[in-house]
Amino acid sequence: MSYLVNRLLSMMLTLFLISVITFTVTNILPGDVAMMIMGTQSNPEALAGLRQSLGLNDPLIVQYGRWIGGMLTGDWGNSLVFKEPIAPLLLQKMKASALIVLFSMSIALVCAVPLGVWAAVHANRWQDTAASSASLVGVSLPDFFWGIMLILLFARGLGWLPSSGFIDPADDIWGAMRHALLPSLALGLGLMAHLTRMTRATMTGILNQEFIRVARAKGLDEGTVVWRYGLANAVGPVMTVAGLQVGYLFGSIIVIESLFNFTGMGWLTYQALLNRDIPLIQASVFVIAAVVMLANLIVDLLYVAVDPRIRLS
Amino acid sequence: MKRRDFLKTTTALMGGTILYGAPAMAASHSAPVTGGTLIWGHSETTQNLDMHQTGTASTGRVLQNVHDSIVTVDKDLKVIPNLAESFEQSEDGLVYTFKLRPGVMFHNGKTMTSADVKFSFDRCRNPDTGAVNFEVFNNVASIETPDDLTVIITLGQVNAPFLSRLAENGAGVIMPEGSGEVQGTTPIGCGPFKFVRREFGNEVELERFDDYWGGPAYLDKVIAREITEPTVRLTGLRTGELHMINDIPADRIAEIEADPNLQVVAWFPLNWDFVNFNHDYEPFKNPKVREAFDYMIDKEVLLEGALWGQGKTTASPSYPTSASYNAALTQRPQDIEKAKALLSEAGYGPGDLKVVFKATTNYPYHIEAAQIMLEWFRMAGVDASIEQLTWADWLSQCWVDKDFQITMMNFFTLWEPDFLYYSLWNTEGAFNYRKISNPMVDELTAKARVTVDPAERAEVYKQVQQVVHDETLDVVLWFRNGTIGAQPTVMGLDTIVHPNGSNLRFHKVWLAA
Amino acid sequence: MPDGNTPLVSVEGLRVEFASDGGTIVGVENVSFSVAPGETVCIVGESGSGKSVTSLSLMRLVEFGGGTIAEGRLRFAGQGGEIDLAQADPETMRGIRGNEIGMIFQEPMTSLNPVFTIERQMTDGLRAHRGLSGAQARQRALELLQEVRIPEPERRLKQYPHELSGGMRQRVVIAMAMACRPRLLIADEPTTALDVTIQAEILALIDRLKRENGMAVLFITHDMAVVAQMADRVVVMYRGNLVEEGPVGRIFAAPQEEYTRALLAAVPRLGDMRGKPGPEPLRLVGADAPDSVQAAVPPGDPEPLLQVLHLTTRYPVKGGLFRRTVANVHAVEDVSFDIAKGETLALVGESGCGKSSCGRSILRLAEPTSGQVLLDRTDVLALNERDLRRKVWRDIQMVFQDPFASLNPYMRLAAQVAEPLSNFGIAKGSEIEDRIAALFDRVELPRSFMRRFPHELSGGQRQRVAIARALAVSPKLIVADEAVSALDVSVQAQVLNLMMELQSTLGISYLFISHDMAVVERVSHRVGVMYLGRLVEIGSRAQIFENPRHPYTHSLLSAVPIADPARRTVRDDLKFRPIPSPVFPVGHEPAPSVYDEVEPGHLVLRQQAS
Amino acid sequence: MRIPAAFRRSKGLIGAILVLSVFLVALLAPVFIPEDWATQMDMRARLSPPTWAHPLGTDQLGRDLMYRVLLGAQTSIYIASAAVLMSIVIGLPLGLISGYVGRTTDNVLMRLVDTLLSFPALLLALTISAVLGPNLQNTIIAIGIAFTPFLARIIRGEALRVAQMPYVEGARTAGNSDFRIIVHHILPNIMPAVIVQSTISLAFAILAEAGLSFLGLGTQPPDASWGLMIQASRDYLDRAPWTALVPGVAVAVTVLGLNMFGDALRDALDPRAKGGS
Repeated sequence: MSYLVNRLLSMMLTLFLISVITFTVTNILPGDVAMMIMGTQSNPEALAGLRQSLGLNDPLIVQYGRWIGGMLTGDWGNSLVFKEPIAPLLLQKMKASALIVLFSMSIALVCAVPLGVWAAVHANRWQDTAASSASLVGVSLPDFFWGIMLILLFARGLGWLPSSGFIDPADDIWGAMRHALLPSLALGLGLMAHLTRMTRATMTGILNQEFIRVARAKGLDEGTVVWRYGLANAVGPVMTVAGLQVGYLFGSIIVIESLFNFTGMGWLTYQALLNRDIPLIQASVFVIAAVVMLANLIVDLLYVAVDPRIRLS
Repeated sequence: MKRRDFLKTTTALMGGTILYGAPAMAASHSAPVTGGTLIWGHSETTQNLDMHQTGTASTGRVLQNVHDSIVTVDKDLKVIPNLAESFEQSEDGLVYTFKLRPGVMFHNGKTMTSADVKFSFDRCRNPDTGAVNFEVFNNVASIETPDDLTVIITLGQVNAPFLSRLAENGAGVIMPEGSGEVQGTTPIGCGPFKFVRREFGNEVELERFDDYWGGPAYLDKVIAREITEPTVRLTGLRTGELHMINDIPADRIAEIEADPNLQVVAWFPLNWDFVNFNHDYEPFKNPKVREAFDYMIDKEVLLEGALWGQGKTTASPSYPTSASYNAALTQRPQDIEKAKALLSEAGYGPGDLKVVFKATTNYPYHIEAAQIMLEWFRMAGVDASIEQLTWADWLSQCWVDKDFQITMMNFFTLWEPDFLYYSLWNTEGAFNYRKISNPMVDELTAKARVTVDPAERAEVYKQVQQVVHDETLDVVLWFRNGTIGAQPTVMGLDTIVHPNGSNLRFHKVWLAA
Repeated sequence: MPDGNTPLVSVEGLRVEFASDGGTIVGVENVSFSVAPGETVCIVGESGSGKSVTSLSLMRLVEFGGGTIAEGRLRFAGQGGEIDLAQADPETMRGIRGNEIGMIFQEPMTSLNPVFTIERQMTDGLRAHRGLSGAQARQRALELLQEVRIPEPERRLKQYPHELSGGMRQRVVIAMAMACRPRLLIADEPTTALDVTIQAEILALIDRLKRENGMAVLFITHDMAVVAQMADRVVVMYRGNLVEEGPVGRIFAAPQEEYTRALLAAVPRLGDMRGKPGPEPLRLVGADAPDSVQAAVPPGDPEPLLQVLHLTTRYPVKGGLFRRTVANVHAVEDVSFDIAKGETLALVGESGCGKSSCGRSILRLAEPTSGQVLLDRTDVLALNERDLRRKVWRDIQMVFQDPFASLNPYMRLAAQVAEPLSNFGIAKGSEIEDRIAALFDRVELPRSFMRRFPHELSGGQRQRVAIARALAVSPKLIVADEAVSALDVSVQAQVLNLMMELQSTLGISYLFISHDMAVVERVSHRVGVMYLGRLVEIGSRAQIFENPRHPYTHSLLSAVPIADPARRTVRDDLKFRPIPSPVFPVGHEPAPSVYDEVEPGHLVLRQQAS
Repeated sequence: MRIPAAFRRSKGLIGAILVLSVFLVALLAPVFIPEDWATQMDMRARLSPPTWAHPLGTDQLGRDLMYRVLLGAQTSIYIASAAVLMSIVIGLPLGLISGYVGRTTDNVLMRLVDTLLSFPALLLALTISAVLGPNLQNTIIAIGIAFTPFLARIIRGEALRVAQMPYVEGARTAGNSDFRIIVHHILPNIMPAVIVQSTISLAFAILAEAGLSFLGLGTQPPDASWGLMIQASRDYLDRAPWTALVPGVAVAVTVLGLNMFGDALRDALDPRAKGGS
């Protein structure tokens, strides 16, 4: 229980730091909010007036206070460029991103774990070499390259899958999956390769442990030894690595969503950066960092569930 | 704010709409059918949906179907009645009287009255609204509504382009009274389609408005999928996911035209491009240097290279069929040796001149063009490099701060010459971001404003063009084509392009079963 | 049931090979021996002798480590008649493992799957072999836990391995191995990782189970004392070969082979030093006859070299958001002693008793909480970092336990030994080189080793380098923290002899920290026994070993196995008190240590009421 | 079937050869190939498939892809190497101090690093790039800063591990100053980890450069960089897939080489990963 409380308090502190960093970095972005609002109608007097009314002349700390206050009370302001209120906009886009991030993570885990275990069981044999080589190639290909290849093959070549667009699963679950499949694969293939490598490494270590020998000495069959005794111990570490990859995925979606015209958080953040839509940049960067942190928190809590050793400490 | 083809609001243009594809030609003679949902692969992301506030062509293209303006233009760019049944201009040109069409319904079920017109115009001219076109109403002294169907606008001083500017939704749009708050997210107008929803960055859904004053449209719905990747858009069209797309990738037009299963609508011109020099940058203060750069550019090759030939080179930015178009002007041919000679005359030997070309990624073909020009600049001994800027950075650096050496921009074909030449080249011009200050141009553009005779006025503008060309104030490159690709089932495409060349109208478009 | 003459297992001409990058490596070769029903056979040998490979081969577990049984037969008189385990198919082996042959391993901490409950791990073997239902298996698991005398067995079943102590875990592992009443139990170094009192318990447990079940035991160990206590017959192995085999009495009394003799000579035997005045080197076979060490023990020297007064060291346990101290580990609690010049004081105790922390606190490698450490009347604890370096480390040096971690792997040995010489300004320029050479001579290492890197040396050689580095500053005191614990017994004896020889010639004092009572008896003048951070008893070697007064000293001594089959101490029903936790909340101030002087120089901690 | 050791070791060798080749290309291509060959356009041979004249085809402006990919190696490798170097220069002292000094310094530094790690590296690089404006140096700085937290974390962990080794305590009692201990005893012992991490980071940096250029914030045209080439190929994917494949394969081969080399290096330097026998 105190573990949970500590973890949550620590999360609060990290969130606070995230907000400070986000705010600071976005405030040194060239071009200011006032100019972005006025655009081609900018003239010095009007700009000065607008800056005053937007509070841009206040000390940074006051501006930060106003911003974080707004974020906390749910008043995330409006996008300068798109004029939409930011909070519902982010929610909508996060839904799209969550779809492909979760989808790709599931694809990656479902394939990587058995493959990694299989490679570890056959360590240094051809099975291992094949799986390890394939995953090495996998982690070496940039995800947008995967994306391009997938588009060429499945959308252009075979015409099996649509190459773009996001469909809300609430509207059309089948359509949503079809549209999310290619971007998820583009994200997931590299991830799968990475997780295969991690699973293999973890399992190799575990299979050399004494308790595995003990399990064999008990006369348990090899399947039980590997898939129950071994894998149960690998779940935690593999999950942690997978959790850390959520951060990587949220970086990759910037490229992949733009490639697949999949309008999620990555796309939105990129658009916001391109347009210097500072309130939107601040909110989306903050939300991404918070989601990444949250994902890791969830993984940590799940770890507690799968590894009894952490429960007490 | 304001993305691709900004300033389209100041424009109206028309051009030849050409339809390719035999099936479309044949079927277009059959009787229209009602029903069906048209899925349109829209090339851009809609932004702020408030017709007053938005300056983007992308948003206007969609809202064209939601809103209607008080007057409009026909294909000859003549202002004609629209929501106003008739209009009158007083002798002195200061008082405009509009008689409104009775029984025009808004999407919210209310009937349009003069109060709505006053509301709309007042909203637009109120600086707090942040309307892009607020300056159209700069000279308006009063707006009176003697009865429900009459609106009288009195100007403080003559403003020749006033009526023309009202022919666009940007300034002339009529919104129901009191709807200002919701326009940004759920626009309400009296156009042929109702706005249903927008999934931001993803799609906009429009639904037929059965009470449209001009008669109901044929399509049940129009869904505008926002697909910014050109190849993705094209794939969507080919696989049948999309009924139509705008802005076919330039390199693929010939291919699509040749495809018997698809039809292509092409029109000319969509917009025009020019290369800009910062006249405050020391080397470019010398007209010889500017001329030298003009000589470095092979306009035909550049058009081919950047736009795959989808356009036509021109030395004049005037609308090609307009009276002010100076056909006598010809572009300077490429002559690297001459360019070098001019540069050394100006005191710049090979390698002495160092320039940065700022191009915006918002127009990918500008990046291509800049790369091609860079090769020529280098051949002429100029040490040039490119800086790619996002639209926002281009706006702030080049447009507002005027911090650039060479850049490139495009504008919608401005058929109103005062607006075109005064804004762009007069020292006081609103769009003079190149810090141009040419006494001749200043004098001529001022003179044109008080020249009443159209022919004489056109002559003055031709002189302006001559100066712009002789002094190489900018290098005018070409007019660009507009295109639409569609499935053969999409009918009525001959009506789809608005005379301004940017907006698409779905009122008369229908889907063959 | 086969009669006593038919061996249960007979290993014939076993040869195990391992494939490696450098080609085939022979693990064991031509090993033959047998185990009769109900008999305990000990395989003894130093590291690399192949004793574990032999035992793993019997279970055919060696294959999972990349080995193959290349030659030989492993005849096993199973319930279904005799079979050759070397040829048995995997299915048959699975039926035998854990069913007819049980096995326990060295590391109780890692022998149990950390993420499964004890119940799950205890029952899955039963369900596999006996087809028991969940409830039946659970019932049987309970019985087994009772049989290995684990308190509160019901609760244990629901617990996870990390919730149990090391001794308890090894009991669970044994219970698991006993689950199907195997006819042979293979125990591979089952007590090596355990403290001496727990070792005694586990040895007694194995012995009892063997007797009660008529089970044969194949016991693998490096410890001759354990062999002496457990074995009926002994198999001695060396570098993959069988050296000698015979009944335990004969092996100890009249070893036939040179290697066995050397091995036995290197083993310190508890009680051997009875009546001897001072430390004495081990008589190693093949070495020169040892000089009897005349360790100059100045009795009652009025000027002790080092005085430790009320030394207390606590480690904070950090936790929470701002990593504040939430509790303290009371590693050393009010400890006082002194060391005279040329004297060896041994600190003994089980793991976690604070003996290492005590040594490190004296050098301020761990920062003491309070107390005084007087080195030649200078208070070490009051010095700043610079003086600490100049005064204390100039006079006190440390030798660490792990020879593989105590030298920087990326530095040549000469450079490592040279560091103190140049840092303390002891020698300059070419003089340094000469000094290093002399030091290498001193610790009996060839000078050619000076240019080498640590990985090119064996463990014993590294420990010699570590000693040379400590000697470089000509220290007055060397703190030797388990300095020989990681070494094989023959190497251990050589290093111990070197240390004693250095003391007699250089007059160095040692603070000798060890858990090994037999070694301590051999090397020390005086002995302090530590328990839970306190010094519970201190006195001369004779006083402690011959007249122990504190109950903990008693139990410690009674638990030590003696390398003499004639003096068996393995008893049933040994039950030692588990060591409580030394972690206390912040602000907890335990009572000061009060000692009774039971005889001159023999102090015993007064028992506290709690 | 057991894979022979020689084959397994060849992974490192192949990796080393690949990496070496790419670095050689990066170094030598500008020497042997005139720089303007990469920007020379041929409007008659736009998007030409591989031919004798253009062995790897041409891009949308008729530029020879072979020359572009060869000369692009320089840009990509230079940016990636400089960025990784920068992250080491910042991360190494940070990690060392944090790991060796510990206590509050460690707490504060690592809290900061952990926070920075919550930002996806590409997002961080993208934002920094947007702040600084796109050009070569700024791309290096953006990637360098984005990678620093990873490196600092790893170095700190290693420093913490090494600082607790008995030989470090031995070095203290041997009278060494903290500085000397860090330089002579800790640094050499964490170098293997740093080197391994650097190879891996280098691989990631090449991907990051490609990603940034892909989004228009990295290398500026007409200079060739692999990421920029892939970016430019987007609009011609189905018509001229080689425009994407050529730079894509270059990136993949380089990163693959680095990963193979890094793997082998880790196996060779880390005794814990040894064995498998």
